[in-house]
Amino acid sequence: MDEGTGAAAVSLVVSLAVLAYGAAALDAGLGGARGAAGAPLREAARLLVQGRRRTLVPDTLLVRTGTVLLPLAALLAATVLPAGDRPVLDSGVGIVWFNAMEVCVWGALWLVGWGVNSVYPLIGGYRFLAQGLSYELPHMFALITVALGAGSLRIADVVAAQREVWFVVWMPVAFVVYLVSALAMAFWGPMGEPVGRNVAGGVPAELSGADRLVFAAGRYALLVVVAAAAVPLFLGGGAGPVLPGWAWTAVKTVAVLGGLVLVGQRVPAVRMDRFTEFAWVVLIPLTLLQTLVVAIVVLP
Amino acid sequence: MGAVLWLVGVLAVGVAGVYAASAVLSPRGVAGSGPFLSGAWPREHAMSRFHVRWYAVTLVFLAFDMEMVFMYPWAVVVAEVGAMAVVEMFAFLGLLLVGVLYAWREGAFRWA
Amino acid sequence: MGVREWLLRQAALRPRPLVVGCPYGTRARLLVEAEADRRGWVAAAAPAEAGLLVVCGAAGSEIGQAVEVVWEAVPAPRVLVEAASDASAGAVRRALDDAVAELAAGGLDGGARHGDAGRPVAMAGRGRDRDGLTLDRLHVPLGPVLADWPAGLVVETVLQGDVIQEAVVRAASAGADGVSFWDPPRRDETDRDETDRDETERREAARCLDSLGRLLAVAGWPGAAREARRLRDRLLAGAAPAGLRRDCERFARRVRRSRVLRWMLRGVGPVEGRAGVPERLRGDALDRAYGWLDTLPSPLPDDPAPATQNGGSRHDGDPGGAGACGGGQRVDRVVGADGADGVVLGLLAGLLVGAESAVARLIVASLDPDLDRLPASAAVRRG
Amino acid sequence: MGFWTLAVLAVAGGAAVFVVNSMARATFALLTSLLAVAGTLLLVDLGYVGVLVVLMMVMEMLVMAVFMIMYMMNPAAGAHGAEDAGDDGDRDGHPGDDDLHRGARHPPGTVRPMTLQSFLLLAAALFSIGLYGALSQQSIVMLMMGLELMINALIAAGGAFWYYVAPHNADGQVLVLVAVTVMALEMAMGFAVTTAIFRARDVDLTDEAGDLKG
Repeated sequence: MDEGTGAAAVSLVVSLAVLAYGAAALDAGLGGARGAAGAPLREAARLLVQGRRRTLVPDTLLVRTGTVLLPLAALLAATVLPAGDRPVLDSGVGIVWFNAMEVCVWGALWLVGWGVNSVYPLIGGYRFLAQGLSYELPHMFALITVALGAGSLRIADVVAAQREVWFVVWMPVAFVVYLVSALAMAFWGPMGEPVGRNVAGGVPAELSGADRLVFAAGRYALLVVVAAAAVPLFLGGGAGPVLPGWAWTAVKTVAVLGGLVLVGQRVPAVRMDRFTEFAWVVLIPLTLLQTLVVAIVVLP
Repeated sequence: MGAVLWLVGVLAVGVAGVYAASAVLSPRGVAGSGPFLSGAWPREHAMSRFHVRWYAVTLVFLAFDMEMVFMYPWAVVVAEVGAMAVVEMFAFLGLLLVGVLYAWREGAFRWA
Repeated sequence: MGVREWLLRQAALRPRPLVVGCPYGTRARLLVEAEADRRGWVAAAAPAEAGLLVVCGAAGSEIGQAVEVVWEAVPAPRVLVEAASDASAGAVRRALDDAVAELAAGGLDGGARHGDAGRPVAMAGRGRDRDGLTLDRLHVPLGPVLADWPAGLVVETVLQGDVIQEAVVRAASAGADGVSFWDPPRRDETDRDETDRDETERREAARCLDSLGRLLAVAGWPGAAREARRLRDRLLAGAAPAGLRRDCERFARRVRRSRVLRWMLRGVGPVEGRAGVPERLRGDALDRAYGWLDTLPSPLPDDPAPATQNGGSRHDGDPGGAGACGGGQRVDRVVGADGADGVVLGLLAGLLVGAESAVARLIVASLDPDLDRLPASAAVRRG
Repeated sequence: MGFWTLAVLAVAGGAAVFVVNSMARATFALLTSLLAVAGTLLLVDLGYVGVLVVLMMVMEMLVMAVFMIMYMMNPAAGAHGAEDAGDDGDRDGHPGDDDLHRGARHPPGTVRPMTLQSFLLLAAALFSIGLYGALSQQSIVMLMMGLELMINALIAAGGAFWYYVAPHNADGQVLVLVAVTVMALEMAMGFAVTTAIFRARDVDLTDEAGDLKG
C-alpha cells in the first residue's frame, strides 16, 4: 500500500463517517428533533447502553452476518469512489464493482429479516427482495449508459469523459433513474418499505443495542455512498471553478445527500406491488431509450 | 487490494469495538423474549415457507440479469466496433422486451 | 463507571416511546403525543427499539396481558409509564419527567433475564391459496399493541407470504367505561349553546387530523404525519384559529399535491355505496383521506375567541379540558353521529382478506374506526 | 496464501451446503463458495469476470433462497433442533465430509505458489462435491445446488485455463461468461419446473416426480 493509497483510504473512512453523521443529524432535524446536531450521538449512546436481546430461536449466525454485511457492503462500494484525489481501489471495472457491492445489501437485509425468526422482519426482508427485482435493472441500465458515454468501466475515466459536459446534461433520464434507485438501494424514504413503520420497523424490528447501532450506521453509510457515487458518475466528479477538486466533490456529495435525506421526509412510501409494474413497463424502456441515444452519440 | 483489506480491517475493528463497548456498558445477560406480535405470543415460528407472490418476476428478472453479463463489456467497445454493435444489442434487447410485454400482459408484475 | 452513567444521561434525553392506546384513552394519548413531540422524541414502532412504554388509558385484562408481553420484549434500560384516562397535561409532563430521570439512573434494569422456555411454538402449518401453491400459514394478530393503530382494535389474521388469507375483526375488551373523546361533552340537546357547537366541530376537525396523521404515518410519509398531529394539537389547545386555518389549508394543499400518495392510495380498500354505509366511508382510501381534508378548515371559526367553557385547563395545553371525560358533568353517550364506526368493523374483514400487509394497514388507517363509540358488546366479524 | 485461503473457503462452503440443516444456511454456504471462487478469479487478473460473478451470484442466490424457502419441506430445521430430523437424514454425515474437513484444517505445509494445478485441484474438489450433491439429493432445489457447485468448478477451471494457457485472447473469459449465463438459465428453468410440479402435485422430490403421467 503506497502513500497515496493510504491517504485515500484514511480520507475515505473519515469522510464516510462525517457524512454519515451529518446525514443522520439532518434527518433527525427534519424529523422534528430538538438539538439535532447531537441527536445521532445521543441515539448511539442509547444503543450502547441498551440491553441485548434475543427472540425465540433465532439463527444468530445469519443475523450477525447480515448486520455486519451492511456497513461492509457500503465501505467496499465506496472504495472505487474518489474521496480525495483518487480512489482507494482504482479498478478497471469500478462501475461493476460498485454495482456488485451494492447488491450485497440484498443478502444483508434478507439474512437479518429471516434470521431473527419474527414475522415483521421477515416481511421486510422479502419486501426488499421485491424492491431489488424492481430497481436493479433500471439501475444497471443507468450505470451502463454512463459506461457507454465514457467508453470505460473505470470511474476515473468516467470523470475524465465529463471534462466538457457533465453526463447529467445529456443523460437526464439515467440520472433521475439513478437517484430513484439510490433511494431504493439504501431503502431510504419513499423506498423505505422494507423498514417501514407499517411493519413495526421491518427488517431491524427485533434488533437492539449494538446490533441496531451497526445496522443503522451501515444504512447511513450506504446512503452516503449511493449519494457520493452520483458525483463521479453524473456530476463531473471534482470539476468546478476556484475550489480544489476534493472540495467540489464534497460540495456535490453533500448536495445530493441532502436532497436524498429531504426526500425521505417529503415523499410518501412507494409500495412494490405498484412500483414493480412501473419499473418494468416504464422505467426500463425509458432507460433503454436513453442508452440508445447515448450509443448513437458515441458512434464514431 | 492491500488498501481494501486495510479498510476491511478498520471496519472489523470498529464493529468489534461497538460490540465490546456494548458488552461492557449494557446490562448483563441477554434478554429472551418472543418476537413482536402486537402483544401476542407466536403460535408458530416465523421461519416458514414464505409464499412469495412475485416469483414470476424473479424469472423474468433472471433473463434480463444475464443480459448485463454481456452489456457491460459491450458498453466499452461500442465506439470501436461501430453501428453493428448497437444494432445487434438493441435487437437482442428488443426481443427481451417482447418477453416483458408478454409477462406484463399475463399480469406477472401485479401480484397483490 | 462514570462513562456508563454519562451515556445513560445522554440517552435518557432521547428515549423512544412506544405509545399504547387503550379504549377511552384517546385523551391521554393525545397529551402524551403532544408532549413527546414538544420534547422532540421520535416514537418507536417496535418494543426492541423502545426505551419507554407508555400505556394511555385503562388497559383492562386483555390489553393488559398484551402490554405485559410487549414489556418483556423492551430491552433495558426501560420504564413503563401509565397515563390515566383523566390525567391532566401537567400530570403527563411530570410522569414523563420522572421516566427520564429513571432512565438516566439506569431504568428498570430488572434482574429477570427470562428465557424462552415454557411456551411451545410449532412449525407453521400449510394451507391452500389462490395461487394453487400449498404453503405455510402464519397467525399474526394486528393490534392491540401496534403503532399507528386504532385503540382497542384487534384483527386476527392468517398470513400466507405477506398476504392476508383470513381475518377476524374484533374489539378488545375495555378496562373501564367511558365516552369517546371525539364526542364532546354536552348537557342536553335543548341546552346546547354556540360554544358547544363550536366545540363539536373543533373536535370533529381534530379527529380528522388525528386520523390523517395515522394514515400518513402508515403511508410512510413522516413529515406530513407530524404536521397533521401538530395541527391537531394546536387545534385542541385552542390556538388562534386564524393562523391555524391558514396552516390547515396549506397542509391540505400539500397533501393533495402529492402524486405518489394518489398513486399509492388509489383503489385501496374500496367501499361501495350501499345503503347503511355512510357517505364518508365510500370510495377508496384516497377518497376518504381527501374527505378528511375537506372537513378541515371549514369548521374553524373565524373569530379568534377561544371557547370559554373549559378555558382554564385548555390554556394548560390540555385538550378538551380535564373535566371532559372525568365524570361529574352530565354526559350523554353519543354513538358516532352516523354509526360509521360500527359499520367499519363490519366492513373491515371483507376488505382485508386478500390484502398485502402494507395495504391492510392502509385500509385500516383510512377507515380508522373509533371503537370508543361502539355499543358495549364487542362485535366480531370474520372474513 | 490468498489463493489457498479462498480455495479452502470455497470447498468448505460447498461441502457445508449438504451438511447444514437449515435451507437458509445452505443457500448462503453455496454463496460463500461462489464468492470465494470469484475471489480466486480476481487474483488472476480476471477483474471483470470476478466482479461479475460476485454481482450475478449474489442476486441469483437470493432468488434461490426465495424458491428454496418456498418449496423445501422444512425451511428452518437448523434453527429448531432435531424435531424433524426425519426429513433430512440423508444429509447427515456423508462420507465426503471427513476428507474435505481434513483438507480445510491442514492446508499444504509449504505455501505453494498458485499454479494451474492448484486451480484444477480446487475445481476438481468443487466438482466432486457438486456431483455428490446432484446424485444424492432428492429435493429438486438441493439437486440444483449440486449442479451449481459443478458450474462453479467450471468457472474456476475456465478462468485458470485462460490465465495460464491462453491469456492473449479473450475466448477463455467468454467461456466463463457463458458458464455464468448457463447457471442463471438452469435456475430459471429449474424453478419454473419446480413451481409447476409443486402446484400440480404438491411434491418437490425427484423420486415422486419421476413418472411423466398426469
